[in-house]
Amino acid sequence: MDTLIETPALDSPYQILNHHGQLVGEPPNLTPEKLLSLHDAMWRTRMLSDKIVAMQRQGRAATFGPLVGQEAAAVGVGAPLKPQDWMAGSYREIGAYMAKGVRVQDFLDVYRGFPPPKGSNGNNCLPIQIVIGTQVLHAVGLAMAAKIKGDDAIAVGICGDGATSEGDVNEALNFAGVFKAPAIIVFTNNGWAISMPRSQQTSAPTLAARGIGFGVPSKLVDGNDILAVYKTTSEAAERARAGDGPTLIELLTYRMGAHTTADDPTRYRPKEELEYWKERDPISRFRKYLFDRNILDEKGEKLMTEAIETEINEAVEYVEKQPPLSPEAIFDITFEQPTPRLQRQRVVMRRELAEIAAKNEGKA
Amino acid sequence: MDTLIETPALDSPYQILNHHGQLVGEPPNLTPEKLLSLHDAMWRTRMLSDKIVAMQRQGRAATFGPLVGQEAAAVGVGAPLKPQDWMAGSYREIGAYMAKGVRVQDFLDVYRGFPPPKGSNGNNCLPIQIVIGTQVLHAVGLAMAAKIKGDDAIAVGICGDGATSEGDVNEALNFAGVFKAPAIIVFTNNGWAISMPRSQQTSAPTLAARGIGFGVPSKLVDGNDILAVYKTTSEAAERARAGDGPTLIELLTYRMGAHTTADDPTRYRPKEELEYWKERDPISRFRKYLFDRNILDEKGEKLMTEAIETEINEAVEYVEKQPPLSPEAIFDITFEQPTPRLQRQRVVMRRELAEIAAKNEGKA
Amino acid sequence: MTIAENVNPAVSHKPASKLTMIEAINQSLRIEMERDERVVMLGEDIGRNGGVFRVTDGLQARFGERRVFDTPLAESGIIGTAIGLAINGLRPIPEIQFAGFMFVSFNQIVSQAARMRFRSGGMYTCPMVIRAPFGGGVRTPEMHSDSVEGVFLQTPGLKVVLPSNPYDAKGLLAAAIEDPDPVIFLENIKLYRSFKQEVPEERYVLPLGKAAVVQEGSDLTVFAYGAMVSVSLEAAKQVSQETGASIEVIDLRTMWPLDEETITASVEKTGRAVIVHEAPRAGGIGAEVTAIINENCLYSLLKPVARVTGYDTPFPSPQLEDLYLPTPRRVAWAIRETLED
Amino acid sequence: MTIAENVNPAVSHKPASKLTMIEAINQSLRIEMERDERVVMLGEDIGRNGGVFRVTDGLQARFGERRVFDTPLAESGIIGTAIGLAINGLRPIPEIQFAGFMFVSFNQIVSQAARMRFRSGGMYTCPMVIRAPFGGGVRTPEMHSDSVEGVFLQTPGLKVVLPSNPYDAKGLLAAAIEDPDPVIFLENIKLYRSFKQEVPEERYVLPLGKAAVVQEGSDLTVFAYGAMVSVSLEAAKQVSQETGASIEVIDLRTMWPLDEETITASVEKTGRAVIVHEAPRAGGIGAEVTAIINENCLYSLLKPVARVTGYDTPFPSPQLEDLYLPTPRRVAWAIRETLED
Ligand SMILES: Cc1ncc(C[n+]2csc(CCOP(=O)(O)OP(=O)(O)O)c2C)c(N)n1
Ligand SMILES: Cc1ncc(C[n+]2csc(CCOP(=O)(O)OP(=O)(O)O)c2C)c(N)n1
Ligand SMILES: [Mg+2]
Ligand SMILES: [Mg+2]
Repeated sequence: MDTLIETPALDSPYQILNHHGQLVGEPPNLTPEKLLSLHDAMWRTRMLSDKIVAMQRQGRAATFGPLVGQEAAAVGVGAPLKPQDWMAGSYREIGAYMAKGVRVQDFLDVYRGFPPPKGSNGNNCLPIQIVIGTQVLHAVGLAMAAKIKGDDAIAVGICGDGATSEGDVNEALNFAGVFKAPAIIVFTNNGWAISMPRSQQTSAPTLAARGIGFGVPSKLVDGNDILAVYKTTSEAAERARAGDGPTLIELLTYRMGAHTTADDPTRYRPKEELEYWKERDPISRFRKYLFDRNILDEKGEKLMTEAIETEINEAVEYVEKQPPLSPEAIFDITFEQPTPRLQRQRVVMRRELAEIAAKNEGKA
Repeated sequence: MDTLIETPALDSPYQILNHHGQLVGEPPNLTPEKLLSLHDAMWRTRMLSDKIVAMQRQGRAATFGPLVGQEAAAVGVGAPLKPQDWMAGSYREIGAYMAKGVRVQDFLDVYRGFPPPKGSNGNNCLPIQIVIGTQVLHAVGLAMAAKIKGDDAIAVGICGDGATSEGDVNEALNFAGVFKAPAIIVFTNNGWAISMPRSQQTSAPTLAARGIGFGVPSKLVDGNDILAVYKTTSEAAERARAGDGPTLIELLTYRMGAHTTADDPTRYRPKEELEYWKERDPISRFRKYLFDRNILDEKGEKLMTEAIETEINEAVEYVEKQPPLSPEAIFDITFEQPTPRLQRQRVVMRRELAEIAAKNEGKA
Repeated sequence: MTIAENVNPAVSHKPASKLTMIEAINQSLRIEMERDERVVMLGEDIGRNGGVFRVTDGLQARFGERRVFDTPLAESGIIGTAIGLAINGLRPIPEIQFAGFMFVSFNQIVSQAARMRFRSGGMYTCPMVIRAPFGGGVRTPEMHSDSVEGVFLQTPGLKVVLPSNPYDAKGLLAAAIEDPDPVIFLENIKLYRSFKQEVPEERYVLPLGKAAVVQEGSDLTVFAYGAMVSVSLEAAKQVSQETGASIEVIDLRTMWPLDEETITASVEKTGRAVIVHEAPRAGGIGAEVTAIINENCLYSLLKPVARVTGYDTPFPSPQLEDLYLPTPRRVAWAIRETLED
Repeated sequence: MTIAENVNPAVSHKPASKLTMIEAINQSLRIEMERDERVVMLGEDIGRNGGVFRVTDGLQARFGERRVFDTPLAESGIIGTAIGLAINGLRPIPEIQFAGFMFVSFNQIVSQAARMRFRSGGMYTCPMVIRAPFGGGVRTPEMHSDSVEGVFLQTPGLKVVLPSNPYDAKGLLAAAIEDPDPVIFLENIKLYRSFKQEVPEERYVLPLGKAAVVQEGSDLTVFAYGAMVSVSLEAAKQVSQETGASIEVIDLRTMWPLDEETITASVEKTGRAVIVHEAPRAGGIGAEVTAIINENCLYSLLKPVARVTGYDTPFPSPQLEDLYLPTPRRVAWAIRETLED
């Protein structure tokens, strides 16, 4: 067929810092302090991920999805945002959330199996989403509200490569385009959706190409290059804030670990991939960049990671010392006011709690 | 942003016969008989649509969505298919269904407010779909089944411009691409989804562009040019049958009438549009083509439309003479075997039917 | 079309008196939007077209496209973005063009809107009113008539409201819009224009979760809602005339939370109950009301509670629907049987 | 990974004896796929990975990618294409990775698969088994534990099956796959590996719509299903030991259509009933069972039917779930109270 529209060739991923730590593009204009804070945030992401995995192994945390390997994609998206901006991501986005300002201890509670603690303010980050893809619509709605109200806020919706197959994510792109929402939609393409490789998730060569059919400008970016991610996000945020509408960003990265603590990737994933991506590690690359420019040295980095370790350990200690939330809480967070029936059900639960307490006392 | 992917310029619609009835492209290789059968099918489509609207006004039919103006889009998609092929469309696709072989009388029952009659075989056409967009996934599934079984069948899913916003339609494109399904997905872009103009349905300049992000080759076609629609569909069917996977076709056409018999388009639609599209009428254009080539003349066309009128009237007479389906039927088509409860509920309905009959007899 | 032409009488400033349910809802939407800047409306064909039933007629002209806007044809998108609107401080009123299409956005309704408060430990909330027409007796195409209220009993975090008359519709809608949690507001198409009712022009609020005793009685209670209230009243009248029985008719009005107090008090008094709804029987509101009666006042019950409902099949084609829906005849049978000793 | 490594012991040809529920389901799937060329499986991570719980382990290796295939991450797409597969002559078994995600495909399940026969006047049918794990007590993330069976009572055209043990799972799955209509097959994660049971190696079929009397008794009936059967048995044992009461325990097994005959016969005998499920109370299976008892054998009832269920809130976070789920303690309370005069 003569005029058949074939998939256009897409530019290769936008890169500023290649995996040898060499500049291949124009870096964003950032102070050394800012650069260090990005490195710090990437380390914090990796170390918290590792910590929760360790806690899960010890029965101190519930199922967790590690994000080692995706630190640049996470931090580069979260760091350029302003406090009034909104973020909606999945279980894998603790790095972006922390870069946006969420405290370590607030995640710990969730991953220990409690609702977010009462005191946490969320920093305009929606609770981590479990139902794949749904949160991208929420992000677009948050952005639409900002526009309706005339707020100087934008919203970022983040989802995985697998999520792009869900109807909701495509509807989100369409709504963002139609309403010129001040939104950024980020596809964190980490190569896998549990056992499904990206290549089988869709037959399009890139996920960024999805933007074309919805009239949303899009960009394919090396997601392990913190400078490229940071710069692209900053520019998309500027566009959004200027009233120029949404941007779709595909970040090419890799999930170095298992899908979650319940998954065994050796069942489906070739080892060679890991080798390939290890060489493209986001932290080592940026580390070399900072070392080469004398912005950081061994000693500085050691201090940095020690401080993070202390921070995480203190947060763990803090949350584990808190009295556990009573299961009765469920009656107070279903509706603003519990219904009469919920009040009666609460009495039943109290009776059960009392019997358990009495039994335990009997034992003691 | 430098390497931002912008929507590529799309070719203007593929056309063979322009709206002056002049050839501007290579026509498909069709016998005069075949060409006449296309004209006949377009007339049958228009006349049946008009007939059901008239019946609705007289209380002899339920809500109906006319498809005047879309005859080429309908017939050009249905006519190239083989008996073993499948089709899944919406309430607006009676033209495509008839071109595929569904009898006039089978629609009449549905639009009169009954389930499809027992005797109708459906011609591998799914029941007209009311829930917008869902049927496109069914078409892809039908095509996947054909591939799994090794059948020489393809499947066509047809939906409107509005439907393209539904998650399901996008999921359908993705599944079609991933499984290389022998499927054709047709977007019948008639300019409006009730009161929503195409321009506000999505910010992409064409709906055909949607294929790019799912790796499905696509083509933008003048949907009022029966030759272009027929040829494009034929070629897509060949591709599918040859194992080369799915094609997306966007047909540019126009809904000349109201959305349905319950709609008043003067509330939302500029009159000028109608003028513009009247000049692009699919039947007049093809008529001129046939007349110019002495394939048809006034007299021949009169005979043609009279025969169609007779056929339709006979079908109406036939279905209106059939004894109306008993409401009891509902208990037999919920499951293959009615459950014990449905059997008991049937007894209740019978009691009510008996009381109504007795009352009517009392009156008589 | 000029703005003047587009404005419905109900939204102009003459003192309203007798209104259809459409006019009452339209008026309520107007009043709430005037009162509260945060209220916005979104949906398919609600703006320029004023809704396929004209429920939102004139509201876009009055409040502008910023506050009343048409969306692409995507129900999940409508509810999903409404969730974002709500969390970010607005009070969205998404319309789903027909309630049967809520199933397309079911996940966004029941896993997202209904749970945002719960999931976030109370940090984020989704105050929104999801409006949708539904109901039989008007010969609509498939999926346009289906009752959905029963489904939402198993999906905690939602309130469900279903008015039976213009007066209630106005006051309940005000309460729903004010409510801090998501509310499903279902509108019986059959009632949209079937009768007019005196509706005060000023704002008033009818509390959610409260049933209304439409007709007092002492021998038997009929529980109904929506279009089934008048069907039940007619049946009750027939049987009362025949037998002299004193029949109480209760309009449940809010499907969740059900007004257990009123239900229980009535059956304690009458000892006999019939429940009427259009929705299929299995697992419907009638099942829950029966279970409530069983739990709270079994010993008052003189006869089994009777359920008169749609049959346990899908909602049928227009030509078959009359005998699917509960009729005064069927309700009267149930009343008579339940009155027997 | 070689094929040999990937084959689960249960799908090799040694005579099986004691199997977990996972092994029993896996075996049943294998047998049905061997018997009937039309049976195909699709879903997320069911192929190479063998399912996130290994339920489909080894089946892709045995039957090939043509008959066991991974899909993109889209539940509506999975059910929607499965409908096409079914209409075009196959017998698809789509898996939804967790039942809570059925809500994403709710429209395709309840408006499409459930109604294709009805809509087409019997011309086209959708024989398919939608499998999905669910259930509490295993500390999963949100939406992974939620019970969905109750929702499907209001959406006619579906059967719903929920086995409580490996033996039943195998036989009920065979019946579901053979069934000419769509069946929802729900698998309690808690039961997947919690115990093994003697399961014959050969094929057998347990009819849908039939409850099983797990333990006979004459003083009170406990109705339960899935993981709640053993919870109920434990509670019954406690109370029997304390009071000497003779307690009948019935495993409902099929949620729709419910086995009204067995339910009624038992309550006619015992006069007292307790219903136990994980799902929230409002509008759940317990409400319908109560309504059935009310309709069929009210006069046999000595005490109100008691419902012991999940509370009417969303399924809570892992650390709060133990007290959400019915415990033997709560069931025992209900049994004791219902036994009182
Ligand atoms: C709607 C829905 N379907 C299925 C799942 C189960 N599930 C959890 S994570 C996952 C894969 C997600 O892949 P991707 O979107 O690439 O994100 P990643 O895990 O790689 O960050 C699946 C299928 C879910 N949580 N929600
Ligand atoms: C899921 C769903 N949402 C809404 C509707 C109501 N509705 C019926 S037709 C229609 C517009 C459809 O527009 P389009 O897809 O362009 O098809 P057309 O009517 O133009 O043929 C709408 C919104 C519906 N039937 N199904
Ligand atoms: Mg991924
Ligand atoms: Mg259209």
